[in-house]
Amino acid sequence: MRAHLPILPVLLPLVGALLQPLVGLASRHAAWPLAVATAAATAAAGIAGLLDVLARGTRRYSVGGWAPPWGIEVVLDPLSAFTVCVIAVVATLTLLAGGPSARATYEGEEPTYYSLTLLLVAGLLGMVVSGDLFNVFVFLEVASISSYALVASGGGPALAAAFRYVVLGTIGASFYLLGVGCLYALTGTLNMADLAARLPAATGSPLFGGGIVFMVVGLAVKMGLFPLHGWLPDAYTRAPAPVAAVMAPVATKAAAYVLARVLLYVIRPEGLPVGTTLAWVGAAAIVAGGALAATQVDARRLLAYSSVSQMGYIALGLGLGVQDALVGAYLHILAHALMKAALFVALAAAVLDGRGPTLRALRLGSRMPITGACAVVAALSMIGVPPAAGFFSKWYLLQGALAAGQPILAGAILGGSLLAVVYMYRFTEAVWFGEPRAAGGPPEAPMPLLVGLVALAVASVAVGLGNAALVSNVLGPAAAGVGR
Amino acid sequence: MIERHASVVVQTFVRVLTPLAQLFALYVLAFGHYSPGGGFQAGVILGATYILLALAFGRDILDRKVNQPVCVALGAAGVLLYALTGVAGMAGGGTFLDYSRLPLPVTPVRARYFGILFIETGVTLGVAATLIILFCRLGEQESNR
Amino acid sequence: MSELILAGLLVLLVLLAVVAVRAPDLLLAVITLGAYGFVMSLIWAVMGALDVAFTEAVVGAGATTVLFLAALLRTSRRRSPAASPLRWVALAVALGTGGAVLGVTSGLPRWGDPTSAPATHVSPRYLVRTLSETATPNAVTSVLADYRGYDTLVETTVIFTAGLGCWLLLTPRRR
Amino acid sequence: MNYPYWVAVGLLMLGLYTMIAHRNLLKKAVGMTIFQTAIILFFLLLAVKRDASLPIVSGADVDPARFMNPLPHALMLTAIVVMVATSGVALAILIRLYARYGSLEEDVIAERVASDEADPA
Repeated sequence: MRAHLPILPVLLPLVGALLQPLVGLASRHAAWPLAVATAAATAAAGIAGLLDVLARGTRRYSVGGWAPPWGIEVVLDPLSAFTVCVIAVVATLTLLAGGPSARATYEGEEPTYYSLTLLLVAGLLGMVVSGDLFNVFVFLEVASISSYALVASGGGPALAAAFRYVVLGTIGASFYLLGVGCLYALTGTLNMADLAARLPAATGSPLFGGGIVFMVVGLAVKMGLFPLHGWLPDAYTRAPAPVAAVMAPVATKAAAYVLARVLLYVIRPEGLPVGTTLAWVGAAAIVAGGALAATQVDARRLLAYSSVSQMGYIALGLGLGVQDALVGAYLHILAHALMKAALFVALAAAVLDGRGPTLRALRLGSRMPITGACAVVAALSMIGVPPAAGFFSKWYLLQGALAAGQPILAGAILGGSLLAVVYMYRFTEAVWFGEPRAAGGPPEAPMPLLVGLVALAVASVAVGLGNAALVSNVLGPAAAGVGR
Repeated sequence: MIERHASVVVQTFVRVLTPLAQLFALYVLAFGHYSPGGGFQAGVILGATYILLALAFGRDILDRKVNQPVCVALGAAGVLLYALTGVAGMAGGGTFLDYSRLPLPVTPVRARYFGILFIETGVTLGVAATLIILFCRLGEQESNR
Repeated sequence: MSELILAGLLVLLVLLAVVAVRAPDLLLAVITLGAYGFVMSLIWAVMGALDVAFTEAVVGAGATTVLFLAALLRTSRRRSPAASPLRWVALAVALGTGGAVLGVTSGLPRWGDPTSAPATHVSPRYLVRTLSETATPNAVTSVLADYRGYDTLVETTVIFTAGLGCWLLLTPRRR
Repeated sequence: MNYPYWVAVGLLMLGLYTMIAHRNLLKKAVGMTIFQTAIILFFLLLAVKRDASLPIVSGADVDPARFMNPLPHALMLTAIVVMVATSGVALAILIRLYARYGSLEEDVIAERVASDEADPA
C-alpha cells in the first residue's frame, strides 16, 4: 500500500462517491456512515502519506506507468501532503457533524448529497496532489460543479447565488485554463516539474507574463480573493447549513494551495511584481473583508465576509514570499479551516434548533452550552488570541512582513485582527446573550454534531499549542528553498 | 411540453432508427482505436436515442422505460468500471491506471489495448446514463414547486 | 485551399456568435448557438482534429442545443430589452481582457509552425510510439485513454457530477 | 499570419461581455458557452502543423512533423465535456429559478430574492 499513498487521497473519496448511488438503491440510511467512513479512510491515508514524506522525502507517482512529462504525475511533498491532511481531516469532521443537519435538509436524497460532497472532496484533493497543470483544471471543475449544485440545492435565494457562482466560477476556471495554454504554447509541456525546468529560458516572452497573470487571476476568483470574491458571500450565506459547513472551510483552500504551488514552486516570476501585488491585494482583502463582516446582521454573511478577510492573510503571506510569511500562510490554511468549520457547524446546530440566521436570534449559550463554548473558542482563534492556532499563524505572518521590511502590511495584519475583534465580539455576544427563544426539543445539539464540533475546537487549540513542532517538522521544510 | 407525435411515419422511422443508432454507438466505441471516436461519443449517441424516442412517442415513454435511480447508479457504475480498471492495474503490480499490468493473458502492449477498451466502455456507460438522466430531468413537466 | 475554407468558416463563426448574443428572441439565440457549434465542428475538421470535431458535433451542436431547448421549454422565450447598468463595466472588462490576450498572442509561435515548442516537446512521442506502446493507431485515443487516462477518468467524473447535480436540483423532494 | 488567434480573442471578448452585461440568465449561459469555446479554439490552433494530416499513424518510422499534435486535441475533448457539464448544471439552476421567481431577468430575480429573504416563507 505504501507505494500507492500519493494516489489514495484521490482514489478513496472518488470510489466512495461512486458507491453512494449504488448503495443508495439498497438503503438510504447507509449513506451518512459510508460517507464519514470514506472521508476518515481518506484522512488516514493522508496522514500516512504525510508521515511517509517526512520520513523518506518527496514521493512522485506516475499514473498509468507513464513517466512525466508524457504521463500525469501525482506528487506528495511536505506542502501537498500537509494540505491533503487539512482538507481530509476537516472534511471528515464536518461530514460527521453535518449528518443530523443533512438528514433534516436532504430527507430521502442523502445518497445524492453525500456523493456530491465526496466528489467535492475528491476534486479538491486531486487539485492538491496533481503535478500537472491541465489535470489541476479538470479536478478544479469536479470540485466547482459539485459546489454549484450543492449551493443551489438550498432552493430559493440560494439558486440566484449559485447561478452567479457558476458564471464567476467559469470565468475563473477559464482564465486559469487560458494561462495554462499560454505556458503550453511557450514550452510545450504541462508537467509542473518539467515546466519549472524549461521556463527560465523563456521568461522574456509575452506568453510568460500573460500565462502568469491569467492563472493568478483565475485562481484568485476561485479562492474568493478580494476584489474578485463576488460569488462567495451569497453562496456561503444561502447554501444549506450542512453544505456551508463542508464547503466554507476547505473549498477556497485548494485554489490557494494551487496558487502557492504555481507561483512559488513552478513559475517563480522574479522579474514581474506578481508577489508584491498579491501581498498588497491580500492586505486590502484583510481590511475590506473585515470591515464588511463588522457591519453584517446575518451570522452566515458575517462568517462569509470573515472568510474574505482570512483568505487575504493567506494571499498576503504567499505574496511576501519570505520564509516566515510562507509558514504563516500555510499554518493559516490549517487554522482558518478548523475555526471556520467549527463556526459553520455551530451555526448548523442553531439552524437545526430553529434559530438564526440573524445574529439577534442566535443565542446558543443558554440552551447549548457546549456548542456555544466551542463557537467561542473558534471565534477567539479567528481574532488571534493565544494559545489558539489563529494567533500563531498571524504571528508568523507578522514576523514575515517585518522581515520583508513592509511595516504597512504588518499594520494591515494587526488591523485585520482589530476588525476581527469587532465582528467576532458581535458574534460571541449573539451566541451568549441573543434574544431568547421559546424552549422546546432537546437542550444540546445532537451527539455526532457535538463530537465533530468539540474535535474541531480542541484541534484549534492543539494546533496552537503544538505549532512549534508543526512548523519545524512540516511547514518549515515545505517553505524551505522557495522563500526569498 | 413534448407530446406524443401523431405521425405513424415518424414513429415507424424512429422505431427502425433507434436500434441502428445504438448499433452505430457500439461501432464508434469499438473502433475508437483506429478512427476518430471513442467512449464519450458513443455514450452521447446512445443517450441521444432516448431523446429520439421521447420526441416520437412523447416524454412519458421515458418514465415507463427508464428507472431513474437505477440510471444514476448505472452512471456511477460506468465511472466505477473505469476506476476499477485502474485499481486492477495496481493489483497487477503497476501504478493506478497502468493497463500494461492488467491481469490478462496477453503481452503488456496488447493489455494496454484492452485496458483502453475497458475504460472506454465505462465512459460510454457513464456518459449515456448521465445524459439520459439529464434529458429526463430537464424535460420534466412543470412540477408543483 | 483549406486555408480559404477555414477563413470563411471563422467569419461565419463570428457572425453566428454575434447573432446568438444579440438575438432578441431566446429561441433564435439557442438555435443560432446550435449552428455555431456545428460550424465550430466543421472548423475542427478542417484543422485536422476529427476527434474533437466529432465530439463538438454530438455535444456542442447536439446535446448542448437539446439541453438549452429543454430549458427554454420550461422557462420563457422573451427577454427584457432594457440595458444593464453593468454594460460599461462589462465592456471595460472585455476590452481589458481582450487587449491583454491580444498582447500575449504576439509571443505565440507562427501559426502552423512545425518547429514550435508544443510541436517538438512531449507530443512527438505520442505519434512515434503510439503503435508500439499502446497498439492504438489513433494517437488522440491513446493520449486520451492511456497516456493521460487519469484526466479522462476525471472528465467522466465531471459529467457524472453534473448529472448528479441536475438530479439533486430537479427531482421533487420526497417529503 | 496569426489571424486565427484574433478570432479566438474576439469570441473571448464577446462571451465575457455577454456574461457580465446581459441581464437575461439564459443569455449569460449562451455567453458562457461562447467564452469557453474561444479558449478551446485557442488551444486547438496550437495543435496545427502546416501540411500535416490527422494524428492517426500507421507503420513504423513516423515523422511527427507530418501529423497534427494530438495532445491539445485530447485536452480539448476534456474541455468540451467540462463545458457541457457546466451548461447542464447552469440550466438546471435556471429552470428552478424560473419556477420559483417567474423570470430569467437578473434584476427582477434580485428584487424577488430580496423580498424572499426579508420574509422567508
